[in-house]
Amino acid sequence: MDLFTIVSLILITIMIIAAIIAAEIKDLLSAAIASGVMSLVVSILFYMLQAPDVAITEAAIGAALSMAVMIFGIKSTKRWEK
Amino acid sequence: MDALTLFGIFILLPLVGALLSYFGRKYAPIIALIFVAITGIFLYVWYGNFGSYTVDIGVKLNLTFDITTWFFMLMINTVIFSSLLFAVSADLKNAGGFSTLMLLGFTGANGVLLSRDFLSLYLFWELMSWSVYVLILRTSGEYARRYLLFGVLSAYFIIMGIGIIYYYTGSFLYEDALSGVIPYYAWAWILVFLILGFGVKMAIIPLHVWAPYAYSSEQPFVSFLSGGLSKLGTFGIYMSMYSIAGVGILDSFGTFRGVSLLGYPFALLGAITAFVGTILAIFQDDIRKLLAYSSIGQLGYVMVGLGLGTSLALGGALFHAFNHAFFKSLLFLGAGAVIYRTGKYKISEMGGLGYRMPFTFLFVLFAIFGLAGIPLTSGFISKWMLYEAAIEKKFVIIAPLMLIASVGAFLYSYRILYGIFLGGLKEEHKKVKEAPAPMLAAMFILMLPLLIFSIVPGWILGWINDVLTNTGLKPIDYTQFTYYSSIGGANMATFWIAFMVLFFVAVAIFIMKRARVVNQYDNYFAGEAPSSVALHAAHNYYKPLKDTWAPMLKYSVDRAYEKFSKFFVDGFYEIKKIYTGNPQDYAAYLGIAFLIFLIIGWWLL
Amino acid sequence: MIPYYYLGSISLVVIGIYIVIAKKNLIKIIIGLDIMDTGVNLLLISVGYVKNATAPIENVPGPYVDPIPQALVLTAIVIGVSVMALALSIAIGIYKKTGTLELDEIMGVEE
Amino acid sequence: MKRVLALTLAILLFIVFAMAFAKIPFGEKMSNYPDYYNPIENQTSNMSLPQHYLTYGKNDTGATNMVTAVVVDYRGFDTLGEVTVLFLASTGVGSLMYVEDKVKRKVRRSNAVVETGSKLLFGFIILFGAYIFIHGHLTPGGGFPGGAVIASSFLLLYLAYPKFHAEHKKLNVSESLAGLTFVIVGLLGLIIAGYFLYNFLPFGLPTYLFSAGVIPVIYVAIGVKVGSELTGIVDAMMGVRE
Repeated sequence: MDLFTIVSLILITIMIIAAIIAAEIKDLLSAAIASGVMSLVVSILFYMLQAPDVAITEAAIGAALSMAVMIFGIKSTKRWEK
Repeated sequence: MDALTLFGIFILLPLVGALLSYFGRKYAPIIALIFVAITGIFLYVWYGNFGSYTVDIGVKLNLTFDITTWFFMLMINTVIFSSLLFAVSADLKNAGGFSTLMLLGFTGANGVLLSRDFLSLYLFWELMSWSVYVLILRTSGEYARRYLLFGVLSAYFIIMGIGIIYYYTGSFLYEDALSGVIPYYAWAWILVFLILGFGVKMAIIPLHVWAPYAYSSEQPFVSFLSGGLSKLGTFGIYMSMYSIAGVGILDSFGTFRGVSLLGYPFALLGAITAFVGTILAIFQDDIRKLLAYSSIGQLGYVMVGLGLGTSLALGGALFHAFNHAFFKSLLFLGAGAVIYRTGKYKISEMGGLGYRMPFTFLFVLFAIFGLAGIPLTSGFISKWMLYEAAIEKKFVIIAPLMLIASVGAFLYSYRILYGIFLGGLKEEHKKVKEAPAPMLAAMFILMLPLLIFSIVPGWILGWINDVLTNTGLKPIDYTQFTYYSSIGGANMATFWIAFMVLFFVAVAIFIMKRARVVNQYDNYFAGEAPSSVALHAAHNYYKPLKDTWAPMLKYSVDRAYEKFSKFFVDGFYEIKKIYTGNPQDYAAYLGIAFLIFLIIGWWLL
Repeated sequence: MIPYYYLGSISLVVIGIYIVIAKKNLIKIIIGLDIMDTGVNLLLISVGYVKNATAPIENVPGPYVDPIPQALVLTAIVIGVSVMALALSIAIGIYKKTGTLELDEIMGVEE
Repeated sequence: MKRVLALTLAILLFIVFAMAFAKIPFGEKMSNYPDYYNPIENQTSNMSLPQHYLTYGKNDTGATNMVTAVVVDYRGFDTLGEVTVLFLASTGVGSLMYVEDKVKRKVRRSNAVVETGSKLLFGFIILFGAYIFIHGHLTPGGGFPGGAVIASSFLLLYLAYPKFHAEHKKLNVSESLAGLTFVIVGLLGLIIAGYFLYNFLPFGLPTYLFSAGVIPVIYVAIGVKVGSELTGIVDAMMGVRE
């Protein structure tokens, strides 16, 4: 087991946990932030998979813009899921 | 005559006529009539100029003009001419559209007959089929849908047959299909598909369901459809079985008493069609439906001849098709004239019209003689040829079925005669006038050949002989008044002399006052009739016979199709319930579909 | 043995499908779609990966990873966020009309 | 009930997907095709598409970054379509979020540290974004990431200054100009060489800034376009504030 594998496994675990949190949490704001965390982790994974272009894009969009847009959306509607 | 002239006269000219007559308003049928007449004249002039042609108008159209084409075009031309003549005074709504569509159908029919490759055959077939669809649509959408369903089925069958031929030869030309590339087991599929496809137009059972409805639309059109266009089915089957495949290939499937095993089932189907069509025709009260079932039955005879495939049978089939074109169009036109004058469709609501419309009565009488195969009319000879062809081969199912059907034809013919033209005249029909002159002229044109060819069948047998030899079959043995077969034949001259003698004897007896005129009141009610009751017994006309047949009549192809369709409709209503309107359900379906596809894919790999 | 990258991206996709089918909140569904999108992107990139290879930039020598999935994903991410914004704005519009984000309540209001 | 069904479906799908993808190798060398005739190189070859791009990409396009070569040159027309999708999405957001009666929401002012910091950072982030898309053909990055970075710099301003408002007119102008540049460059290629988006400028030396013909031009246009569109989306989603 080399470093690549270990780091990948850790990051993938974090990513899946973030996705599950985003799926199950009743607070939509937290869900949006969890999905942002997931995107950030995925952008690191992209970098590890030798795709720097995609990593930059994902970091800028998935982690910042997408989350921001989602939060604005939640702000103008409701925060809590029933 | 070159290829372009041929194409121009028989295809382009009717198309131009179709375009022009659309703007003709009331006079549209007359304009159409002129164009049909021009084609007819050229058809007459060009008899004998036979050969194959290729027209290059961007696409290559391979045309052939031979005696078979000519023979069928003669029928269709005459029938459409008289139909349009009838339509001149029929006060149709939107006569322009009617004439246009009739001419389009005529163009399609000409194209089907003239074409020498399957592609143009199919294209013209569709042109014909769709114009018929729109013509039926003028009367009723329901009828048109029924026709459309079977028309599309027919097109599918034909294109499947053509596709198999193309798969083996890589060409659409008829000659290439002849070249022997296609193995005989493929021919079985090709022929079955083509015969079923063309058989839809001939309305053989169980593909006849559209016919009673389609034949209930406007009379002049129905006359053309039954008399003219249904012959295209005959032509198609004749061409595909004997001209393209040939007797050699048909016999390679094995023979049964000298008849190909592929042809025999279709002959049997034809006999059953003749029988069932006749039985159903007997019990119809609607004159249009009666004639429709009669038409189905008569084309069953033709199918028998086509299936048997001996020279005598084929000659009989072509002759009967020829006769049917005339007498059935005449009957439809006669019925149309009666309907035009009275506005009624039911036989039981008419009666006694023979006194008011004597000429119509006369023409219809002759047509009925031909239809029933009474000796003296050409219908007798053609039917006799078919019987002899079946008896010659000792087919103990086909021949009796045809004979019984012939008796049945008497029964329904009598129903037409009695129910419409004889019996007591109804009060409201007292002022009915004779049909207008164009209608009478149209019927007269159709009646003449029936008389002429009954005395001298030799003329038409000559053409039929040419058709048979052109296809490569043995000719029939005939003279001007007689034809011979291995078990007899028929001599029309003898019949005519016998008829003349008997006729004059009857006239002599009549003149000598031996015949006593019986008052109708005595006849019906033993001299005690209440004056208010119309003396007409057409209601429940063949009730005892119908009661006898009742157990059989409950089986119906119509109802079988309806049950079949109801099954699907109910099934689809069940399936419709899965559309709940909730997008999440659709997402779930998508997931399930994914699951199924992946499992199938994983299993396949 | 299934590579762990594939497992991770498949589980993202499956979590997204689960959210879309099971959750009733519109914004939650949009988050689910976003998660699915990310999973598919990760899957594409990991399919194109080659061991001990470098990014397809020719200043560096050596074997390169597959550039085509990267080119695909590059545009897919940008389009993904804009489509998500479109979906969100539709959800906001629905909220303004019906006062709720729960799918079953919206369907009830519509009827 | 529905939850259980969905969970079952999800687990089943997971198993089936996993079974399907277990057959695809991970991290192995790109495999060769059987020999086929390649009409462009006029020789038989057994290269798969990515191998072809990696082998001939530098000569074909002059770009060093192969991802850029694929996005802008080989698949330039697709990119035009994708930019159009982006444009349509941002237009849709704008029109859906448009409100007739502008109800202004009160937003709390953020503290001085954030304001000053964002002022300071804004320029650097913009510069970084511009760097990314100008050097798209040489280094990792390009129009799409660069545009996203520029949009995120504007997002910073939106977060720090409640009253900040990007002017729609300016956004529209920059976006339209960028789109126009893309199309005009494509049409010029059509006029000059007969192919839409033909790379008609000289390639220059590889690894230099002015190289790879029209690729930098188009990528700058894409960067500006993506940046302004994403800023527009953020602006629309923010709503009207006070």
